[in-house]
Amino acid sequence: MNPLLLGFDILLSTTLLGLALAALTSREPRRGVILFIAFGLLLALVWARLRAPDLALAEAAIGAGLAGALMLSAARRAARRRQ
Amino acid sequence: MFDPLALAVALPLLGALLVTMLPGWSRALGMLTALATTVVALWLTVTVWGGASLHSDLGGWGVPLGIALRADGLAAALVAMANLVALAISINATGYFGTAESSRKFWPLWLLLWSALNGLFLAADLFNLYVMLELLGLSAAALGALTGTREAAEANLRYLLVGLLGSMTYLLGVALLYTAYGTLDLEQVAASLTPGPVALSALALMVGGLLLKAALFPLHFWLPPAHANAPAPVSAALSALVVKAAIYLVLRLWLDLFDGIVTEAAGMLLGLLGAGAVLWGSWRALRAERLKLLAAYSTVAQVGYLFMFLPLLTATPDGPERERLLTALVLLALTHGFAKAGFFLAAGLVQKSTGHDRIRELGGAAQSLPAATFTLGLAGVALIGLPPSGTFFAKWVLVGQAIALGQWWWALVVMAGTLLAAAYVFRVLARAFNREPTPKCFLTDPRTEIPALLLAALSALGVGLAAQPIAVLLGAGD
Amino acid sequence: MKASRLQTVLIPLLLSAIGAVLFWAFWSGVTGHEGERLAALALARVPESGASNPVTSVLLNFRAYDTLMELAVLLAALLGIWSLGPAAAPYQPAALLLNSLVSWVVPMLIIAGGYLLWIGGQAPGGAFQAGALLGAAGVTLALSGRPNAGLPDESWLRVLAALGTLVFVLIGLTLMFLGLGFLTYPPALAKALILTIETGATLSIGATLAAAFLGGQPRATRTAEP
Amino acid sequence: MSHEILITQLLYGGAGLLFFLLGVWSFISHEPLWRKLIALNIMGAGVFHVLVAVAYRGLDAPPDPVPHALVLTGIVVAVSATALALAFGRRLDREDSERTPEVQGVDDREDGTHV
Amino acid sequence: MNLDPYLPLAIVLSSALPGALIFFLGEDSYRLRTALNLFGALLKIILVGWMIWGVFHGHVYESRLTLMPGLELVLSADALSVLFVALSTVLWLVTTIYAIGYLEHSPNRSRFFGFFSLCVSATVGIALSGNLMTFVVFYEILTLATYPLVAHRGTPDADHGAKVYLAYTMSGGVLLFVGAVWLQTLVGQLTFTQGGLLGAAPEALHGQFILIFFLLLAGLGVKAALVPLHGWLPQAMVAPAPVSALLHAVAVVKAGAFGIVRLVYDVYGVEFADDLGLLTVLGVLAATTIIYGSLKALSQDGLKKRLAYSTVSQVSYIALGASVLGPIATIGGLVHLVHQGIMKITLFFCAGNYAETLGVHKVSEMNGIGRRMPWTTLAFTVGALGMIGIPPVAGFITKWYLGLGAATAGAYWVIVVLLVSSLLNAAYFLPILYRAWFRPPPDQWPEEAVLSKRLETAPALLWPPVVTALLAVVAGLLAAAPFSPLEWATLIAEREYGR
Repeated sequence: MNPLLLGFDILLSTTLLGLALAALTSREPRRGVILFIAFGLLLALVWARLRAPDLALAEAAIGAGLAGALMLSAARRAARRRQ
Repeated sequence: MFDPLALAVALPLLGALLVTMLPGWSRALGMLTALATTVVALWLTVTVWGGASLHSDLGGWGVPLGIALRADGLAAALVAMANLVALAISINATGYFGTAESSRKFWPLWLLLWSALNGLFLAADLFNLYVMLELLGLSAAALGALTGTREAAEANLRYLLVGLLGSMTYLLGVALLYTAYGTLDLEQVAASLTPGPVALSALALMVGGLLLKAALFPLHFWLPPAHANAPAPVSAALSALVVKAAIYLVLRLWLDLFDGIVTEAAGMLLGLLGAGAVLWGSWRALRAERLKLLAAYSTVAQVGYLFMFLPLLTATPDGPERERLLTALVLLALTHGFAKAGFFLAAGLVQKSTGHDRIRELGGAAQSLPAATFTLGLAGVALIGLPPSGTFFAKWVLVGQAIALGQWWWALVVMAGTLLAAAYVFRVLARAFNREPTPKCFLTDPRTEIPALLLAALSALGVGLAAQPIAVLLGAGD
Repeated sequence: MKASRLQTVLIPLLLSAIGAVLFWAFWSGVTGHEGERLAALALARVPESGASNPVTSVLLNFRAYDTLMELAVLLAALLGIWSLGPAAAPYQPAALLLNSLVSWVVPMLIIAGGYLLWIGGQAPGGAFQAGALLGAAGVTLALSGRPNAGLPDESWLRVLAALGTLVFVLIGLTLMFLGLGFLTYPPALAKALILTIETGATLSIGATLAAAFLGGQPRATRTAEP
Repeated sequence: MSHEILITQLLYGGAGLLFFLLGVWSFISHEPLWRKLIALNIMGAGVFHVLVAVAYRGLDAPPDPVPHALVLTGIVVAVSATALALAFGRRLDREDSERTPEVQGVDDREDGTHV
Repeated sequence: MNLDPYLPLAIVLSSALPGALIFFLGEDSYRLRTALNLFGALLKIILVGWMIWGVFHGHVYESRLTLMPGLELVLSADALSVLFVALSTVLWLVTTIYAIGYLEHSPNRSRFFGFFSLCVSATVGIALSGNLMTFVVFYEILTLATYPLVAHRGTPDADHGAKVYLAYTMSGGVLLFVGAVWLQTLVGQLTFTQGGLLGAAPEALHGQFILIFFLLLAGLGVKAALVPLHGWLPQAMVAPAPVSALLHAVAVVKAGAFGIVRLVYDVYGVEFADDLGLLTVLGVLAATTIIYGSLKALSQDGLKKRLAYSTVSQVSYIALGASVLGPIATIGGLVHLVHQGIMKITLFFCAGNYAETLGVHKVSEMNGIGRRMPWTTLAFTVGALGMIGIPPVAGFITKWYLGLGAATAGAYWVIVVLLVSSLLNAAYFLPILYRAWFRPPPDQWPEEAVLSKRLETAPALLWPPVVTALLAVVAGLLAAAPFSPLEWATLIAEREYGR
């Protein structure tokens, strides 16, 4: 087992986990959604590492990109209403 | 050459696509699809009834690589019920959604829902079931919001979210099963499943996720507002079919996939929740102020009865008793499907003609709409469980087996539930008997009334007496 | 208050316990499974499937039925969105600089989408990724102030959204009527059929995603779209 | 199965389970629609992550394509559901703003003014 | 082709199908509705006649529908069912004619006659039930079919009465249901068997059998109006007169009493029931009901209420007959099934005539009514005398056999009950007769209507009570003739006691 790879894996997973937690605990809509998009993009990276380039593409474009764009416009409305 | 299994799913899908593309023709194309699909579904049922359980490898790859469709007796019975009810709802909808605009919105979503229902009943692949569940959930939520009121949007958003939570949970269970057993085919997994942490977790996740969708007490909170605020034909479909699909899936998993994994304690837990559902749902139905809310809570209660069969099924060894129990369970599910659909359609008629559905103020409406009142009465007979409805015989078997197994407390729940059901049904019917002017004719709007009446009549008079052929059908799949 | 405090403690506790069981189950699932799962079988039959990218083989041949129904889910979502009301008012037209950027980005996205669709048979890519790029092009247009995200008016949009699924299901049914079975491609035609289906699906996915982004039934167009 | 694959699968699969659980927690505990949707999407991502991890068969062997196809399907289904739920949310917001005049101006129709 | 298996079903359907059609008729199709009603009633009489002839000649009629293993719907004809079927069929024809006269001008006629037909179909189904499950099925259908009849008037009173009726009967129905299901789990099948089907059951089950008996008795006792389950009956008096007649004489109350007879003789077996000590309990309940009903009747001024409490009291003679061991008492109880029906229906028809013609609802308003409506009052007199037990009216036969049976069995307290109750019967009926015949009529009746130019009231209202009164006398006079109720009851008793 390559310790460097393992370290990389652990680092990736921890970062992902951190992003997920941050996205889930964020009270501010826009921040939460941006964190979620970041989570999605990093997830795509991880999937590329796991030899799933198709999924990496799809997750980046759809899971992070489109879903993110959709939620961003909703978050903007939510944010404005809170003001 | 003709594959009824694939056709039952593909035809309504095709119809949905055509209706999407040609919204001006939605009513005609929709009805054509409805008729064709029902014919295929009945053909499928008759074939299975004739003794051949159907199987189809889509794509020709065969399991485990490809996806299979399968129809045994249980699936065929539900397909027959669902398609007959769906046909009746379709006919009713041609009258209910009068204007072009709402009709355009209704038909494509409705046909997608129909396709998902058939796909769900016939699916033999665990992941395919997930896709079907999502298609069902999305189209159902969108249909439910067609009333356009704020309440409807709110209730159906909640329904959508809860449904998503349920299907995600289900999907994690599927992922675990694939991890451990390397296949997604239901029968293959079932064959290799052994008791252990994987089986246990998958059981909890999949059944748990589906219970949310099946609205088993106390996870029923989303159902009454969603079903009560939808347009009547949609309420009918939601209560009679969509919830049934989730229950069917629980049953499928319980009996086929996790057979040998499920314990009596697990069955007892679901049975107790079912008992809670019967009592709480019936009580809330009794207190409901609106007719459709009453019907929705009644669904919560009726779902409970179905789950009360599980502890008994788990405790009963294979043999004639178990088959009888299963027949009774299906009998109950079918009867409720017909009855609740008829009830909601009739409630829709009442609501349309009076502009409201407050039970307290129904007096005149009940009198001026004899066919609708009659429908409510007939469906009510089935909901209470009076003979000769299927519910009566199903309860007979349920109580009998409960006593035989020494689990007499289920009998008490059935008694209480029956009396409460009688109370809430007759609370409505009592409004019919006042001194309003006599109606001149029985039918006022045949296109909407006759489907409702036929459904209710089938539930009260047909299904119960046809228990024997249904038992034959259920036995055919084995 | 008391109840909610109880919840804040109880729910994480409960979920941790569930998590422990799940991890145990996952552990035993991963370690207990000696075989290949479906990998070997699927990879072995990729050559017969008409696509050399294994994921495409699974998506559009082995498990094509799933994909068909998934397109139906997408359509259901769009129809649902439409039934909930009209689309939001268009974004304000973007500034000149941004506008010229858009006129670069959008064709790039479309070309990239076409490339992904074409390459999907052999390499990473395929209908969904390509469709997503088309959708992204639509989103970009919408953000730059095009009222309908570059989509045609409603009656054509309906055709476009349903087209991919229609092609898919019609091919499936035709094959059934020919006696091969629903969605059972003859090996010789598999490649062509998959490409046809993917092309239709890409267009529909792109249109559907862009239309979904608009968030409602298209408004009548005020100006002719480019 | 090699050690490396096993550890990778467990590591990423475990992370997937954690995402799922965090998502469930957040879904149950938070009311706003956007938070529920993020929660659902992270739950979904968790399940997908488990599947991708299971599909992994080392750096030299081609991965199992079947879970990959499942995940691809799942991603599209998830985005469809998210879009529909957001349309519901928009609908409710619109009703709110029509009912209570003091929050008028947050109507989504004016979204564009900020761009 | 052998039609025998279809005959019992045909008898049930001969009223059910016309009834179902009537629902769909417009309110104004008077002729068609009347034709359907009479067609059903006459067809049923013909079919029943055919069946009586066949049963007498040893034919076996049985319609059977298997639902699941162990769940069978069976309609079959034995001597006991024929007795009840014949009674309800004949009285239904009369009641239908009466109801047409009584109700054809009030609203919601199609609904009324639809349920009216279903009601008698259910009763006939109860009579022909070949096993306990079938019995429960029709028993519940009867509940369902009678509710709309009780509620028919649509007044708050009717609504309330119907609710009370429903609460009692549904609760009873649930108990009956559970009792029947429980019994089936113990003995496997529930076919009504002459001499009882539990005789060979192991001793260990006796405790459960006793419990089940009380469940079943509670279910049946509600309809049979056994004290303390009788509360609904006086409330249900708000129903139109033909309905009261039907409820009291033909359908509901009779169905309960018939069920008790079935329970004692063909489920438990009279000897086995006696072994378990159940007959004594039943006898005490019946006796209490007889005395209580009569006492309550004394103080009622409303004519129909007085008749209602009289029913409470009289129907329990049937249960009393069943509770005394020995064939003679059995005959007394069984024959009262018929006799009480004929006499009580006469009384209710007459009460309806008084109300409809003169607006007289109370006993205190009946002064001199015999002069205004002599034929009706004559019929009433026959019925009342019969109830008291004065020969040659049929009621005498009942009391004679009951008394003789009690004496044979050594149950002398039964004779005391009979005597006290007869005295009470006289005490609440004779004053009515005195008022009707010997007090001067008032200057003006409460609400007089001219329903006929030549007769005292409309012909469709007048002939039914006259005919039934005549039947009551004939049944008493010709009690020894073949095919008389008494002869038939004797036949049944002989079979039940295996002689």
